[in-house]
Amino acid sequence: MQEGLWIIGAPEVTLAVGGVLLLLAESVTKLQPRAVGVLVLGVYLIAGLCLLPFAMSGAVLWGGIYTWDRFAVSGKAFFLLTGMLVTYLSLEGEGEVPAARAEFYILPLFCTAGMALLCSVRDFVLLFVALELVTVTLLVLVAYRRSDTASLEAGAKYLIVGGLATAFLVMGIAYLFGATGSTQFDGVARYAEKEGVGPVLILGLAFLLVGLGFKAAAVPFHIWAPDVYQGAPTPITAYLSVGSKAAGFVVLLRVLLLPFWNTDFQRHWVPLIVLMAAFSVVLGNLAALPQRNMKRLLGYSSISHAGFLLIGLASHSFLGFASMLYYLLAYLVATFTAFLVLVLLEREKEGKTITDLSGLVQRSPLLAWSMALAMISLAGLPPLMGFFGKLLVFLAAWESGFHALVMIGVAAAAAGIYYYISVVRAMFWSDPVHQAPIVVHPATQGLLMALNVGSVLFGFYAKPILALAAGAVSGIGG
Amino acid sequence: MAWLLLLAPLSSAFLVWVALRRHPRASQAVSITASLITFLTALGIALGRIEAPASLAWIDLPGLRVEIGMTLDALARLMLLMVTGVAFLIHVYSLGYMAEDPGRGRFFGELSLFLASMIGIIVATNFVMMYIFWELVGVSSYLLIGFWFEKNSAADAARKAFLANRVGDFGFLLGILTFWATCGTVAFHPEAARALAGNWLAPIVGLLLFCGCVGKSAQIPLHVWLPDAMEGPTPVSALIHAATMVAAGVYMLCRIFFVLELSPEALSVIAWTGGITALVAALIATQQNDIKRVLAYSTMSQLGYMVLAVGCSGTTAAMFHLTTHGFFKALLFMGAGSVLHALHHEQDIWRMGGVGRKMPLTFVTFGIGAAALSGIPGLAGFFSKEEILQVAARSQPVLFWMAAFTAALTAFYMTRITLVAFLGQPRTDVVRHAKESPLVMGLPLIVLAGLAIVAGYPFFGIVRYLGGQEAGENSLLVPAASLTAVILGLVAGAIGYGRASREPIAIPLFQRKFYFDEIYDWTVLKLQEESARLLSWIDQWIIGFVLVRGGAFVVSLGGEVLRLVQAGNLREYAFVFALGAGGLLFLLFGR
Amino acid sequence: MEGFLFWFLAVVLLGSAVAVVVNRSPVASALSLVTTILALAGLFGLLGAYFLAAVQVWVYAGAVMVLFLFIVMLLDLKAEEAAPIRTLGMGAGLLTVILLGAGFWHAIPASAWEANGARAEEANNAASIGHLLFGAYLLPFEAVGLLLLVAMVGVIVLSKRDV
Amino acid sequence: MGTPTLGHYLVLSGLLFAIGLAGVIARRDLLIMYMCLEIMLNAANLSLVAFSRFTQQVRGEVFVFFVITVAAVEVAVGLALLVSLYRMKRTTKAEEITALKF
Repeated sequence: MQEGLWIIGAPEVTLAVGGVLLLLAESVTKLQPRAVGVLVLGVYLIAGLCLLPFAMSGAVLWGGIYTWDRFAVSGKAFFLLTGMLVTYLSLEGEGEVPAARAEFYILPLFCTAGMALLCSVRDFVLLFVALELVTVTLLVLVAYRRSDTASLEAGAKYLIVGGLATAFLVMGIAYLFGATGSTQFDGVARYAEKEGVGPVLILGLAFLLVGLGFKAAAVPFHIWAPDVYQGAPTPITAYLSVGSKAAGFVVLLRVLLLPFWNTDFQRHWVPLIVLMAAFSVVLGNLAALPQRNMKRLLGYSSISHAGFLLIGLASHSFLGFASMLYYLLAYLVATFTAFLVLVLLEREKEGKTITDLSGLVQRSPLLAWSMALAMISLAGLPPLMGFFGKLLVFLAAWESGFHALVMIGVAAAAAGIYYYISVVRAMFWSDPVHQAPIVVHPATQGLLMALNVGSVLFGFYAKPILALAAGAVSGIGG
Repeated sequence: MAWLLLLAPLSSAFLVWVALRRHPRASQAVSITASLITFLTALGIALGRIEAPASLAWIDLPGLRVEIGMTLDALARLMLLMVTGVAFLIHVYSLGYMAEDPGRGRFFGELSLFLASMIGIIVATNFVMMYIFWELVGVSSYLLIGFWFEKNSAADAARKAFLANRVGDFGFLLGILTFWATCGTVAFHPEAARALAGNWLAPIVGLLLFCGCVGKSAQIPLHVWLPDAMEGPTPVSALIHAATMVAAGVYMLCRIFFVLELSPEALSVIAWTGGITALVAALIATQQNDIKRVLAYSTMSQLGYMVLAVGCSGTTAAMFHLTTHGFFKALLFMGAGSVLHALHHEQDIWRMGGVGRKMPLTFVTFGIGAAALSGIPGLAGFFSKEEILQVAARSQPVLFWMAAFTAALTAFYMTRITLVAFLGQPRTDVVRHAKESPLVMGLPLIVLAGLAIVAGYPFFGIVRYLGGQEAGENSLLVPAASLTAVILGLVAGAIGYGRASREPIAIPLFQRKFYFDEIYDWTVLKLQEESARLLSWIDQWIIGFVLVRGGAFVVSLGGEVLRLVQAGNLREYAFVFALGAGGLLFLLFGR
Repeated sequence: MEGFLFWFLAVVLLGSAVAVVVNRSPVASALSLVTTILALAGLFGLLGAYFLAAVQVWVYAGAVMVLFLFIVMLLDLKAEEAAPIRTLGMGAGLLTVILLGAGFWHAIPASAWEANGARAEEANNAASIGHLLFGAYLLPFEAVGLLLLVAMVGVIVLSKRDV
Repeated sequence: MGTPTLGHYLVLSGLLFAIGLAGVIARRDLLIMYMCLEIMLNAANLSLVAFSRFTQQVRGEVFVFFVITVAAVEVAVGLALLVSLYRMKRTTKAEEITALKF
């Protein structure tokens, strides 16, 4: 790729420029918020199209702080998809959003830009700044419904715990810089190769893990997640559970694969990741059992999924990383299906608890079936993507020798089935609490069908996704 | 071409699910066509007209390559033919049986899904592919058993089946993982298992894999789901309990025999599990009054026979019995279904009586099935049971005598239900007004009755197809003992129930099914109580201590602690976060 | 001289930081924080980072802390009641301080205690920072620009009275 | 009192960090908790500047520049949020903002 040409292809640039233009346009011309939302979808599309011609190129730019490889491209595509679905959710759940709504559509553009930037980082300074761009934007979005105390409370909790994570992150970067004299990933890797791994470096690694564990919502840095998920506007909850988590994992992959790939480092971080994974799957699944509030339930479920993703990471093998990426996509599809249904129900002023879902199949079979498929996929039952994701992650971890971890994972997944199935049971086997049938816009019907079919199809026919994932992983390595 | 086997039912299921759920006629047509296509394809394969296709790479990553392909050896071809044939007949039969059910569109869709997953198990070339379809069979049988989900009992039965199977599958998955970790491949290749030969892991792998069979083929102690699964529509009972799902476990054992044969210990555990299951289930069957439950327990007992045969290294005998059993058990279930259809779902045999005169066709075919199951010479069941007894006599004499006794019991309880239900005087008005079922239900009965008669003879060629009998001396003791057993059973049944209008014998232990359900319920209840206590403990102490509400004990520890661990309080959140970070540091530096 | 200044500033720094934590009155806490920041700016100067020391005073003490004080006054926050913060909270806090402090102490390599080496004599501090900022780190710099925009929009969105 | 070494600065910064963390845990007012977060960030900055001097790399100071900016941004947004919260609930005490819980 030509030096400089990347500006055309990079989604972060397109999204940022689009966002600024839309802000200007909206303040000058009094655009309808809905129109802004549709325009935002357009911006995502344009960004995706611009990305296409550069999909196969590779380069390291900006004096080594920014890299463009297949992993970066796949990640950017993933986040574009996430952003697009979030905007669609926001459009569908319009009633939930208060006045000054247009910004509610525009701000996620900047957040997605930050996530896209994170896919390419090769330098700790850039990592920090991009991560903060994501965190601060999400903070504003979480607290967006400022006449709703729950939203504000969620914002306050995100603010404080997020602030803690930031402080640890900065401290970690400080130590890494101090030990190696470089802020670039390969600088750290080179130093560790030459001088060995000293305590300061390990301290830096630990603090970095704290900061990123917060993003990924993994135990023990998970506490904020259920509260914030419950309080935030629903589209933003979806954004947090997919986008923010994926951002955490993308950065974890980048960081653990380049600067910390050294076996001396692995000796330190692999056991930590194993422990975090085990605790996450167990705590997430157990704590979700008694939940009745859907968003909170999905919050705990997302903690458990962080655990499953960490199992893939813990196996620190090619297979593990590739299956982790596959799992992320499976998680995206299922989570967005679930949240889309929730948003549609919220429009009817319900959908907060499992009871609200009772008898959904009689009111709208499509919604009920979509939700059921999403739950089954999250629970990890065949033949949906979620099942293959779990299977692959377990296979990878087993091969790397983490037998106990896999057994804990399998047992936790089995326990998790219980609460997912209780959602399904409410929808199919209980009498409806509300009666009115739900009208679903044809476009949304199409989207739901597409998500459902994708979940089944890419479960059975996993090869292309896996090939993509494998290509992406092979792109990262030093 | 061979891919049609999987594609036809899959696309039928997909089509019904996406578009045709509300159009029962269309979904019936689609689903029956699909099952006909699979049957014809299986026929083509069996006749050698259709070759096995090349495998496709399904997962191709460094370190893990899983192929999706088709094994079409004799074992698979026989099983395919039997499964698709019976499934096709069941589809046709369902046209009549489900004619008035408003949800039959969905029913046929689920049947197609089930058929597809079953075929997947049969043709699987490796453990991963088998596991995927294995789980899929579990899910689709869950859907089918719970088809009438409005009934609470059906929903409960479906859940029970699902849970029991999950327990088995957990072991199965661990077995697969261990196999993969030791052998480095997941393919079904005898050479692949070489790494296991002489390895101390061999019996463990074998037994873990056997766990899957215990769940699916309803062996003790995971059998409890099978009788309850009778809550599903009768064609489902026929499909699940006769030819397919429960047989999948036995088929799997035969398929992975190259692993099992590496460890004699595992084999003898398998043989004993099978023998005990056969005996216990037969004992229970003698005292059940629900016609479908009797059949369910008899299925369990026959499956025990097959597992016993595998445990005695008699895979041919097991597959032979599996096939003939598939025919006559499907026949029996459909016959029973035909009776239930006519009697408005009356299932108690003591409230029938004299059905034979009202429904001659059903009676004759059911009688043939019962005779075949009892092992009356000349019918299919006799030949295949004989094989199993021979195998058992050669390697496990104790089990042979148990099996022979079971054979007597089998003849006894089959005589019992035939006599009580079909002969004598009608005991209720419903029976007096019963009419023969429609021809669409009758035809499959006739076809299966024919098969139940001829399938066992050497000229039918099942054994030859499987590559001949296991080598070994056939002792004369076996036919003598089994004939005596059958005659004893028949006579005892005839004497006990020839003129009875009430149950003459009452053995509570058998009636209550050896109290398995009670024991499990009690255990589960205890478990639930304990886990509820554990959960509330976690809730109170771990979660409560760390981030949620305090309980009374917190008060006793002091109001100060209580204030520290307030619900939803950010301060504790920060504290937990810091503890987490401290924990990381401790793990890194404390060692 | 450097040694004396260091110890003086360190004591002020830690003392005022502790004061932020233990003061009951929010105003007093905020003022202690200003002191902390000023002491830190002094340490920056001691380390030769004059430009950063200036930025610290301007941005932190000048802008951020004034904002804090302003909000404290605006919300008219009352002093916290004595009991809870004095005992258990403090206990947990103290524990954290000790644990983390010990961790840091343990992690710092012995070589760090000898490293009183020469100052980075890249004579003009501000100039070299500027060069890096608009050279190697131009991309993060632009991203921070975007972040400021987001913050601006965010503040408006979060605090503007309903229209 | 000899010349302070890198170790002195690091311990100082570590203590400052821990004090900040302790403050976040111990204080009940969100605003004060937030001030303590600022202390933690400043502790990190001190480490960075010290490292920057002793490794002769200006890059650390550039990073401090970024950290200060980002901190200012977070303060602006965070305070706006807290003001909105105060408007709705008339409090910024952590234990009175506990509607969302297990």
